[in-house]
Amino acid sequence: MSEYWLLIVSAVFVNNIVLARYLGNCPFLGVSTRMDTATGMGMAVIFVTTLATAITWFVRKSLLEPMGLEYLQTIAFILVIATLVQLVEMFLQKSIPALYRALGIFLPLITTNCAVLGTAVLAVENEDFNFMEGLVFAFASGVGFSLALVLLTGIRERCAVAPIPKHLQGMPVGLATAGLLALAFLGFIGMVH
Amino acid sequence: MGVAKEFTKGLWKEVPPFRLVLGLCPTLAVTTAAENGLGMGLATTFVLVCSNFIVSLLRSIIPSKVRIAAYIVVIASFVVIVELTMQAYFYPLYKVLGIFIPLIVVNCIILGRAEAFASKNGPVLSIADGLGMGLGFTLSLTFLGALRELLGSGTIFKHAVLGPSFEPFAIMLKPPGAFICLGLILATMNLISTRKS
Amino acid sequence: MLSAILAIGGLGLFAGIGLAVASKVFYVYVDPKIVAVEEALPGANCGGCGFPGCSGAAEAIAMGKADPTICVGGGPDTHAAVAAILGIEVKEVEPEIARPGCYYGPQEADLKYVYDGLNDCRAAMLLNGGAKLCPVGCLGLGSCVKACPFGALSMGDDGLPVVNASLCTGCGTCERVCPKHIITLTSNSRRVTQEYTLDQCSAPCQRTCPAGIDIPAYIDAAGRGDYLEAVRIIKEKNPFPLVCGRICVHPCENECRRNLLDEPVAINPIKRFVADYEMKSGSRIPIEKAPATGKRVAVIGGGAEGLTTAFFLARLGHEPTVVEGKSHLGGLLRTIIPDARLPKDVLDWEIQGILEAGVTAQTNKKLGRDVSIQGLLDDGYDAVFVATGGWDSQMTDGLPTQPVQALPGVQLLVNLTFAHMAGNAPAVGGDAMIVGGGNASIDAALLLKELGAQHVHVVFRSPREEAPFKDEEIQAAEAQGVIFHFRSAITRMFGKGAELTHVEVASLENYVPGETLQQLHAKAALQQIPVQTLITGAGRFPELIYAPVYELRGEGDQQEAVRTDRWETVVPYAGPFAEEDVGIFRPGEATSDYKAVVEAIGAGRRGAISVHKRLLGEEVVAPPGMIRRTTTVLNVDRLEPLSPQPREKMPALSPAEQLANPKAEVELGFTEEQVRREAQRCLRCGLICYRRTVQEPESLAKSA
Amino acid sequence: MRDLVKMVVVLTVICSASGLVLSYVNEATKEPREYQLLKYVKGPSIKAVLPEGYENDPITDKIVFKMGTDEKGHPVEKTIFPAKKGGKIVALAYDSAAPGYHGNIAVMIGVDLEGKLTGVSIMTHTETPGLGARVEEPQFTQQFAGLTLSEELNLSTRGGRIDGISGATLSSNGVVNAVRQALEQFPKIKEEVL
Repeated sequence: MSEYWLLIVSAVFVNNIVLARYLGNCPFLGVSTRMDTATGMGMAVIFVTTLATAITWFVRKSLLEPMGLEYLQTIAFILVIATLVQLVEMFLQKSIPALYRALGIFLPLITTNCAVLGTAVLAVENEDFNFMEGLVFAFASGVGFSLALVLLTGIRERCAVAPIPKHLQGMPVGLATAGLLALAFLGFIGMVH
Repeated sequence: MGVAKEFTKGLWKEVPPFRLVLGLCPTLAVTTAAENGLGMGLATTFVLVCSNFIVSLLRSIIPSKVRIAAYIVVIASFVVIVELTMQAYFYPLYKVLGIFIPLIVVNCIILGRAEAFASKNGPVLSIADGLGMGLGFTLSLTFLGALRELLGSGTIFKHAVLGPSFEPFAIMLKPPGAFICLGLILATMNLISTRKS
Repeated sequence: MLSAILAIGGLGLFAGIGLAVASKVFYVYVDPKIVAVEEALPGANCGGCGFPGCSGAAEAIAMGKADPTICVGGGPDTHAAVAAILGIEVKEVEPEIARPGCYYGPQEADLKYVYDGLNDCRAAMLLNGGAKLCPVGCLGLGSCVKACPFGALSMGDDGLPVVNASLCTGCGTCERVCPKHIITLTSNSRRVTQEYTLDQCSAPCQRTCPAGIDIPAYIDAAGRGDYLEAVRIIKEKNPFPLVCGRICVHPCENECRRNLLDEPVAINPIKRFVADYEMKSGSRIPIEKAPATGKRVAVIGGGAEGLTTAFFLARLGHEPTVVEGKSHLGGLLRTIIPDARLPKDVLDWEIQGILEAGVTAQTNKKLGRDVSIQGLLDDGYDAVFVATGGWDSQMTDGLPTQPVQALPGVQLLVNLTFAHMAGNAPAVGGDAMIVGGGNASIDAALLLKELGAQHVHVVFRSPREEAPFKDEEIQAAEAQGVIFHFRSAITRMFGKGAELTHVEVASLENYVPGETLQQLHAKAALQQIPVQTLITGAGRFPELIYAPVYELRGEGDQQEAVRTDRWETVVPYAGPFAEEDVGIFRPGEATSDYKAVVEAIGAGRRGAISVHKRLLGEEVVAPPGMIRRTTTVLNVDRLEPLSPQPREKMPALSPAEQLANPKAEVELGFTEEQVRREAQRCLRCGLICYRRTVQEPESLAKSA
Repeated sequence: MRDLVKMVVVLTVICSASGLVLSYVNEATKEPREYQLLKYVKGPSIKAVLPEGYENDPITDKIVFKMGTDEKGHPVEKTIFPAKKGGKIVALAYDSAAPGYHGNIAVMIGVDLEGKLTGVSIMTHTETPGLGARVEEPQFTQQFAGLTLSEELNLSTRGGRIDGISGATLSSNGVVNAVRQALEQFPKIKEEVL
């Protein structure tokens, strides 16, 4: 059990997918201006990341590795993720319209969110996790993304009313804020080996 | 005339990571040195040009419902080609760029150009667009990489520039430095743009 | 090589089939109308419609749950486009526009402290309500400007928001973000129905005006030389500027802050000048009106009050008809004000203006003789408003020998007594009730018993111990079967056709002034007492709204409201001068015979608003926080040193000229120069702000 | 229905075409990729363990043959990197692995034709940083040079000549075991190579 906890702490704080691994930066800076969209995006990413990692794990272990086609991993994974996202979107629209209204508009954006593909590649190839570990890692990475996104949004919502020099308004100060946030997360280094 | 326009817009007016604030992950992650930025930029440019070309050729036969999936397959194929080629001939760079090479496939710039430009224009214009955007992206990454390398290691393209008495800002090579450097560049570009107009 | 083709091709096949199957299995019909409507909406997601964003509104509109006109941000063009998509007709909506309600920016106003925090009003508000001493003043940090989705607001040099009227769509986003609620939407209807409340800036003069005219605004307009704008501002509260400009008792001038310095601003003469200016111009300014509602209202009484009610009902989009017993409109204005003070041609011009604003008049139609309440209701009027006036017209008609049934089941005590003296008193069947009447009421109660009433009720506002009788008298009357209701008020009457059936009486035992009937009702049940004859002790009929009762018939979706021949009365909401809010004949306002035309005008406008609310199905109550005579309002009791400037003298006929021509108007009215000078004496007061540096007349003349 | 079929067909065709192209690229880049991989992953270790003075590129001259089977019975490929001087093989480098404290420790050994170790280098491991990971340090790996498969090739606690890392006996022993396993294969390898 404890290794799963370590995995979670590591993925959420120490090697935060956005602030330490540089993944998912476009939505991180793009949707961090309003709290309600930020939480919606966060939830959607957690959901899709976990699902995508689970499926790509099987694609890699049961399809690509036995056939010796590891070099096709990128194309196979992205095809799976793109299809998955679209299927999830259709499924939600039909079966859980309430959830679709809350997350729907974020789903198409997630296809090109490198946090999803990145997490899958990290879990399946680089770290070579077993299935459970991969699932926990993916979930925790999604949580880490949401945490970073919500933190940044909270700060940027307050920044929006602060007197900021004109040329720094918007994205520049958002990036500087993200930098300070990343600096704070550097403090977690060494917590988990 | 049109080709030149499509080409040059990517160099300043719509230069991807700075103006459109797209493709940030590789922009931030691999720009610890000018060389890495250049390599990533060129790899992305290759994929961008090729995928723009193919997508513009296929644009009339792809049904709109599987449009995104089809574009992604095209892009991913070129990414795999880049991946294999780099592994074969530029192994150290391949190692440094690591996971960000497969992630070229989800670089919003590439899918964005495929969707926004190549799917509506002919092959020649699409190539010009891809080339311009790609070069803009490459220059941006190289510039950011050079800046971070200079501040973080005191070198540019591995040539010592600042001399031994310079104490490098190690933080510039870490995520905080990446965010803050990019933020300052954006602010400077805003300043220049308003001065111009 | 084959395995690669098979693997990726297989994945592609799988994905393609998956998507193809899913697009069938999970196919959701999206109404193309929703998409089309959403595209037609502005997409600003301002929330002015009350739905979550434009997509929410689009869905509601397409489903028929909302009207195409709910998009306030888009304006008439959007409404037309949306209606065209849905294939329905678009109803006209009243244009709204944001109005910043503060006149002194942070540089000019008194401050409690210097604020140097986040550049946002809502943040500044957290620090003891903001830096301004004034509790309702604009904080000047521009939250509204940042929030405006249409870019219609900007910050002026004086630190106050400026509205670009051509861009403002009236979406109300600014109103929702302003922590002081000082920037508000205004439309014709909102301005006409406005009462001054504690959470807005008001000057002493305008709070005192019984009609509620925005005095600083019209003086400001007159000072700028925009006389017709001044008339427009006045007519939002008072349709009689010519009349009031001549004969108003102007309580406003008593409260003018200039009293602390020298003499009050000549508020009323300025009003007279701008009104005369309009009359002399020969044409009338256009009167802004709300979109037509199709509701018809009969107003009984063609005096100042009735005409005012009719005028404002017309401005609120209804179709008013004034029913006047005499051959001429104008009531007491015509009968008792001498020509030397109010020339008849001036009065005629003013009344003609009211009629042209959309008021129909029927003269020589006397209530109780030519028309009746139930007759008007049967004619299809949606409400009848009784504004029979200060002095009961029947008394001025000469002594009646037969009491006339003006209102169903209601008689004046004085008429009943006269008829009894003349030996013509009718037999009173059923149950009777007497309201008010002081000492006479016990005698009247016994008279009613004598005339055959079964039960006789006496309703008093005062408690038993304060009643104007000895306790023995009360006990004696009670012994004879008279039922007393002390500390009670009549809140409603119910009837059917020409009959009064019962009366609703509220006990005021636990009543706190300012409470509404509903709040009182929550404390104690209202009593419904069967009564066929109601005698009022006051010398006049109260203002009352007679409205038909609707009954729900049918089941479920088929249910519809059907008009019956039953009716009920609604008491107009009390104005700021009433001491109590509940019931007819409220102390402090309605029981008084109107001493001044401006009070009748105020009551007339509130009557119109009450009818309007009733017709919209809203509760007829005063706006929350309305400033009353008893309300303590922040004010100043001394002024910073200002140079005194004497009040302009009213030019008038000399005594010799008056004798030579007794019908000629004595007061001649200000000249334009006098108005400019006088307007410039105005301190443009707010709650506590006022103009501390008075412009010199010369510079003013230049700028004009 | 028509467009559904079209959807499936187009996607399948594009994917198959992509698979075709990629498999070609894969074939074309296979050789250089393997070379680069060996050069950058094993190259430094090979260089470290072989005696100085060889004249060839051991990676280019690598010798691959099948030797033994794994648990499932599949043949295992063994890659040997020979060092040549004057055209003649003077030493061999090859890798081996044995479990340490946490996971396998992969080592590269260099051995001359007499079976004497010329060097040992740790390629990959997942030992505890600061403890077991110290087996990477030259002070530890240099002790192996010159030893043969004998009692001497053991930790000093077991009567050998190798001083283990204090506090990391299992890790140290893992390295020794990996080296011993490699040397145990030496006679067979020598036979194959020469």
